[in-house]
Amino acid sequence: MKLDRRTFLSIGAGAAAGGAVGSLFTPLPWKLTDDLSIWSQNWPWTPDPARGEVTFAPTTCELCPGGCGVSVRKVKDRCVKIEGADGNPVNDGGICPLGSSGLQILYGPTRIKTPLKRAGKRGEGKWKPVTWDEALGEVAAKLSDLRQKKLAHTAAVYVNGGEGTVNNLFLRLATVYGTPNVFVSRTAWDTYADALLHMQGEYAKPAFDLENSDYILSFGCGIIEGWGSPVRMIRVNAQVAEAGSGKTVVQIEPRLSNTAAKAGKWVAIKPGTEAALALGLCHVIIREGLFNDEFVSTFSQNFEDWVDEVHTEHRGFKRAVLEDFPPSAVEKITGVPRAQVAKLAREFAAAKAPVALFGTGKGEEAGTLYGAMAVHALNALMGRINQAGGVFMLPPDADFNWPAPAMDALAQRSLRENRIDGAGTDRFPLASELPSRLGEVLADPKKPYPLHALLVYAADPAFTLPETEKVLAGLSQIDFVVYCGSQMNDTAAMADLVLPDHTCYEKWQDVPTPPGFARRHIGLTRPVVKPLFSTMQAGETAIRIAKAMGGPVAESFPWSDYIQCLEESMGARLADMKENGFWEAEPDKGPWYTAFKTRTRKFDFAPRIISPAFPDTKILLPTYEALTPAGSESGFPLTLIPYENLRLAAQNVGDTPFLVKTLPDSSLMNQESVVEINPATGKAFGLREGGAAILSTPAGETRVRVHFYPGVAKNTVALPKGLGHIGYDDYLAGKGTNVNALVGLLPDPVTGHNAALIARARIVPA
Amino acid sequence: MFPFNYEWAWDMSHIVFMGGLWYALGIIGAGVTYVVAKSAWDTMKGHGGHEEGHH
Amino acid sequence: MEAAESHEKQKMYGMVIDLDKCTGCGACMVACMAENNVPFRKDETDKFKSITWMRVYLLSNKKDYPYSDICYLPRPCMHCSGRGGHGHSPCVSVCPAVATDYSHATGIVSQIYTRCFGCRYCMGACPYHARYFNWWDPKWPEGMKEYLSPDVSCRMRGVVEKCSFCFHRYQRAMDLAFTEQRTELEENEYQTSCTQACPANAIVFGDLNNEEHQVAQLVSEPPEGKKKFRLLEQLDTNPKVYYLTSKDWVLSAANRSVKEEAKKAESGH
Amino acid sequence: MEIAAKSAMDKINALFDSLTPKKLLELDAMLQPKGVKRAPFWQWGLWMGFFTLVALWGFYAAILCWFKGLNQTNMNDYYGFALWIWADLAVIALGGGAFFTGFLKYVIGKEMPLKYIVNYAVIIGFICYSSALLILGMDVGQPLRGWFIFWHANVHSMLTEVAFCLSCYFGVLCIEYLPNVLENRQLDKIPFIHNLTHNFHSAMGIFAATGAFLSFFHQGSLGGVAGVMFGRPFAFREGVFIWPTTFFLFTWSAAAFGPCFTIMLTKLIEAITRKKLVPDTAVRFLAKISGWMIGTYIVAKIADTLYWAFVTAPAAGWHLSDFYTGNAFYGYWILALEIVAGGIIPAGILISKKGRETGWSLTLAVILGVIGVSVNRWVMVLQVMAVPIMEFDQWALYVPSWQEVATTILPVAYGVLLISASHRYLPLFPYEIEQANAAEHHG
Repeated sequence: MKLDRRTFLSIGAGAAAGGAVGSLFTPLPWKLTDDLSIWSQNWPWTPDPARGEVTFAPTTCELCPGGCGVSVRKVKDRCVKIEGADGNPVNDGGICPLGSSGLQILYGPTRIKTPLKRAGKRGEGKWKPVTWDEALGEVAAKLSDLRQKKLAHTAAVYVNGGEGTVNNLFLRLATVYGTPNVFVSRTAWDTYADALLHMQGEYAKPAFDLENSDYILSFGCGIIEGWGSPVRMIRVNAQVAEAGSGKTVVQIEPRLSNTAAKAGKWVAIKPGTEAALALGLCHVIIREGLFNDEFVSTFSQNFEDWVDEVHTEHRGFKRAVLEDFPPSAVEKITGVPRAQVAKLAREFAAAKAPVALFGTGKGEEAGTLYGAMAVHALNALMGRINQAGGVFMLPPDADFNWPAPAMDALAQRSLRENRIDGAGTDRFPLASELPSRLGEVLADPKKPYPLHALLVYAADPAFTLPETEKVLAGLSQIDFVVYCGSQMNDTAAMADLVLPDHTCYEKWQDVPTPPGFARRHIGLTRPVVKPLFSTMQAGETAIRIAKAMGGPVAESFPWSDYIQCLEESMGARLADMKENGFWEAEPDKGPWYTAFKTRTRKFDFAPRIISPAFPDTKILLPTYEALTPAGSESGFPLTLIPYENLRLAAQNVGDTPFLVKTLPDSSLMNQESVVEINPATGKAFGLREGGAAILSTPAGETRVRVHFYPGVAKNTVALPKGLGHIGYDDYLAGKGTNVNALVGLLPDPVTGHNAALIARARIVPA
Repeated sequence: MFPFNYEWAWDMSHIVFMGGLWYALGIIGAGVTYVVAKSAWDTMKGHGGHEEGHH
Repeated sequence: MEAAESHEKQKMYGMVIDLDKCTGCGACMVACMAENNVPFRKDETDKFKSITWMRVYLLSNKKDYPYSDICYLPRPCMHCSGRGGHGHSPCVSVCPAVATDYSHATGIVSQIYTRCFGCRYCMGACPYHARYFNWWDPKWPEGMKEYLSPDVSCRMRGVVEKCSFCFHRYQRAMDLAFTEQRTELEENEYQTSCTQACPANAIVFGDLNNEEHQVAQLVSEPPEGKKKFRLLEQLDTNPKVYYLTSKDWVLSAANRSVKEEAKKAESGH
Repeated sequence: MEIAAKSAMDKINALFDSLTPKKLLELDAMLQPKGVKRAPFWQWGLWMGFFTLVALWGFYAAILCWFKGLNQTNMNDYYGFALWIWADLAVIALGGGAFFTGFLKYVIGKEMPLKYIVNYAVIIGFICYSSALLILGMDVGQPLRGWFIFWHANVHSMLTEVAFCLSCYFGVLCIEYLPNVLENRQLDKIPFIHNLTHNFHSAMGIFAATGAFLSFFHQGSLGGVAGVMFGRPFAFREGVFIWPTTFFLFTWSAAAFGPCFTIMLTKLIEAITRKKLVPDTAVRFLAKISGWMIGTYIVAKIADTLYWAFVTAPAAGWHLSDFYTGNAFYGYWILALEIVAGGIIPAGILISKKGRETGWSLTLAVILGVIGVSVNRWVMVLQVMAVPIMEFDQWALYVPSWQEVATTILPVAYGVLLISASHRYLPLFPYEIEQANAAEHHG
């Protein structure tokens, strides 16, 4: 037949259509469809975790001082989950959000995997991996060199705490090396310990028997926000919610925190005036004769007025508070209605086992000495010392009976040099060290001498010290900054040399008693997995540095390695620690006549300091001294306070990706911190919910988002504490603002330690 | 969709729903088959061709 | 899906959450993410796209300083059994591909990720926003895949996921029981990750059908001074998560029907 | 066979050798229906070119969504359903003109005057439904598993019902559209195709009836999708047996407003081609039916709304104000827009003889009708998602991303292309052909 184009076209089309239809009768399209869906169910880029035998390995969490026992679930040799260890007296199976996201640290990008040497500009994040021998050699060389030049005192050591073997190895290194410039992160616990030193003649840590207390009076402590040992404190708090428990918590705080919300009563107070309220309560208790007469009359001194050996009249604690702190005066200072002051005092006095707690927020700020003494005086008035449900003394966990350090002449001489921060000098006679002044000192052109080296272990001064800008500027002036720790935190990011530590899932180490815990409790970290990277136990690092320096320094470190040091330091306790994961001992619960180590063996309401620093005797009579942040009321009409909670890790360990994910959009929005402001104030300043704003203080300025929150007082802004990191990874770095960058130093007039994170502020819509 | 799918159950909902479905599909299928077959038959009978317009 | 078999000694797992104890610490959220291989992104502040099987909501009494008060409310999947407890939960009844199903043996609402094709009808139907969509391919930073658990398969982009009451833990417990020739589980043998982690012991988990279990007891008679409620009870979703609170404002801030009654009461007086 | 194949090759070569612009124009003319006037090829080409570009833009967005995932959209966990699903419901409602016209013509037997418009109604339906399927293909997170909805069907899910009826009815639409395609002047010369067309026409009644049956169900089940969500007091409706009232309201509204859309597009294409393509009798007949349908629908809709507002919702603890206040967008105005402006007014106009026979008021009515039903579908999808349910939850508002907008415009462009091509090459409007032939006979 004639095949013209038309017919051809139609046949072609027909064939095409027919083919299309026809193929439906072959398995091809159906098989293809099925295969495609199966592929979509097994996308190679969606991980398929390997199976294996499941085991559980115990260790102790080291991400905060809480000292929780944890149990790590493993699949073959992978850690897959961290859970609270059942039966552990600290956390009994419970765990906090940071602790349960620990594997994101173990396996995460913030881990430091090998010794690193700075390759770019300081803080630029450019590193060159080096071997351990090179790294340790360089540290030893640099330090020895300074020492030879008689500049030992210009090398400083910064650790996160004064307890535990590893901290003390670094402190020992500082001593035998011969530098007076040791810095230990300063917390409210240390301030309370100072109060105990003065009032009871013994430097001891407070142990609060909260489990057995029925009335917990918290002066701003974030009881469920990380004060003390978080899980333990949350459990204590949960007792209150137990139906029919006679227990109550009274929270004294400027802001409606989680603790305030959960407390039986929230007493709203002006920021930084807690001491005044404490003394106001003392006033009422004394005036109404509600105090423990036996304790006060028999076991205390300087309660009544007294006369010293040169016949000078001195006001006793009683007259002082009766004269200076009547509820009316207290109301003026604190904003707490006088009636409520009286009511609180009576409740506190009437309770079976009341106890007063000190330390605002997580207790990460030192606070004032008088503040701590006022709170402790309140406990003392009711005779709550060494009583069930009260406060006990614990010696620091540093009893290792190490041989006395071998001190050569060089060390002895340089140790006599003044500290760079002026602690212990006539200016700050009551302070042994003032880390909070580091930024100010280093920035000061008239500083006594420059620092040539800084060795930091586990702490993160670059993030946690006030006046961040000055601190960072100061750090960059130091020729040689060495960071020893497991994570690339802000300080590590600023270092010249980084000596990576194991994580608490990879090493043997002792974990000191959690702050405020009712008993001595030394935990043990154990290797759950073999160290994943080329890291070294920090204690081992300290020992190796010392040995590399040779001479008397090396002699003071007689141990072959850290493990031996740990074994000898723990002694008999190690057996328990290995068996249960911890060692425990009851605190001294001795009667009052044996309890106090003062000269008179009595509790001292108004201790006097006899020291060359004070030509005329100095008497520490607890009182309230107003803290006045920098800035004019007109220029900065608002008060800036930080807020803290368990989703915001703000110490030497930052938030994990999981933790950042749990942050509500009332804390963080995109990359910006969110400030809480009272709706009335917010509207008055032309702000709107969720809107951007510029928050400025005398110390600095930052862009924030606004959240209207009726839980903060008018003319107050609250900023989340723990954001604004420069170190770590993309999941944390650069998110939000560091509170410390906005607040200036606010020194305790008595000690010089940073009293509080409070600043004057201004906020305008952006 | 088919009795051999594991979701299938011999309950009212399946019988009604799937019944309706297969019924509709049946009609459409049968209809199309009939039309195509008849057209083929007509063509062979020499119907159609080039006349314009429709019946 | 049909409740053909009788409900005799069938398990009905559920939760009781004591809001008085909950501190809003977020441990449940993180423990859940860690247990269930929940992915995370560099910016998680868009809470409308942030996968949190367990989400802690914040309730406020809406009063001004210093009378303001807040309360946290953890919200897992409610594992609704629907009207009359027949398993017709809002989500199960709408899923076109049986990718989510109600187990009458455990009362748990399952989610089959490889079956789900991402139509998101279930998300629209769930009034609790307990269901989350994988808008992105899940990605873990270098090295972090190491901690992923083989008990819970990772979800691919484009499917819906939600709290499973840690069903894999139930399976493990049952396997163990089976090897010991047991058919019944002890109360503590099967606990969800959030329950286990909660530092305040605010979450109690167990079989609501077993009066031995604490959940059943708490539901049948709440502790003195505490009231119990479920979210959106009035919608006949029949959720299996109960809440306890001693604060009246929390009751009305969390629960509309109560609020309605309160209104009526007020107008009555 | 070899010979055939060989000569086939030659022919192909021949064709391509000879495919000069001139030949192309010849081909174009050859394919057009006999005797009708069509725009010059270049003009038509420009028009087609423009809409092809628009379509390509939309297609690019679609590719993004398929390969990068739905993070390309602004949907979120509160807005699982958004612009796309609205577009689906809307086009299917508007495409309802097809089944309803078919239903009237073939089932009720209104041969005259609907034969003048049924082809057009069918092609509009075809476009709407194919678009709906395309959008659904983008909307699901795992398109490759989309077929699970059939294979692992959950017969209790309204969405399953939608999927089945939708795809079946799309099949019917293809069958209804096919004869019109085969009526192309050249194709029609092939005996088999001529017979095929003829037989399809004679059997069309069965198909149309089946299609109508299917349509009643999927239009309804689309309403059911929202109505059965008992967790969503804004959407939930009581009903009969398994079907909530929205089921029936959706079917009814599709039948009522679909013709409005058909008429609107008829007016549009007549305006563009500057030709009378459908006799007024047909349009007016359809308009009248539509008027009465809308009228009755809107009464039912109002009754349903009242019952929901004062019985169903309050029973669950909700007040009407909870749904329409306390947010930046959704207010009572939307209720007025849907029911009064988009329902009562067009019904009034179309029912009155004067109204539907006056050009401007007819146009106004059909436009209002189209808006009305679109708003209804919007409300039943997006406002459902926006309303907070848990006491402590918040209103959620949403703005589509450009990818969503582009992919939603894609079907419009595609529709224009298909209609333009069909109108150029197919006897889409019998009336036009009749006129042309008549003119020829005169000449």
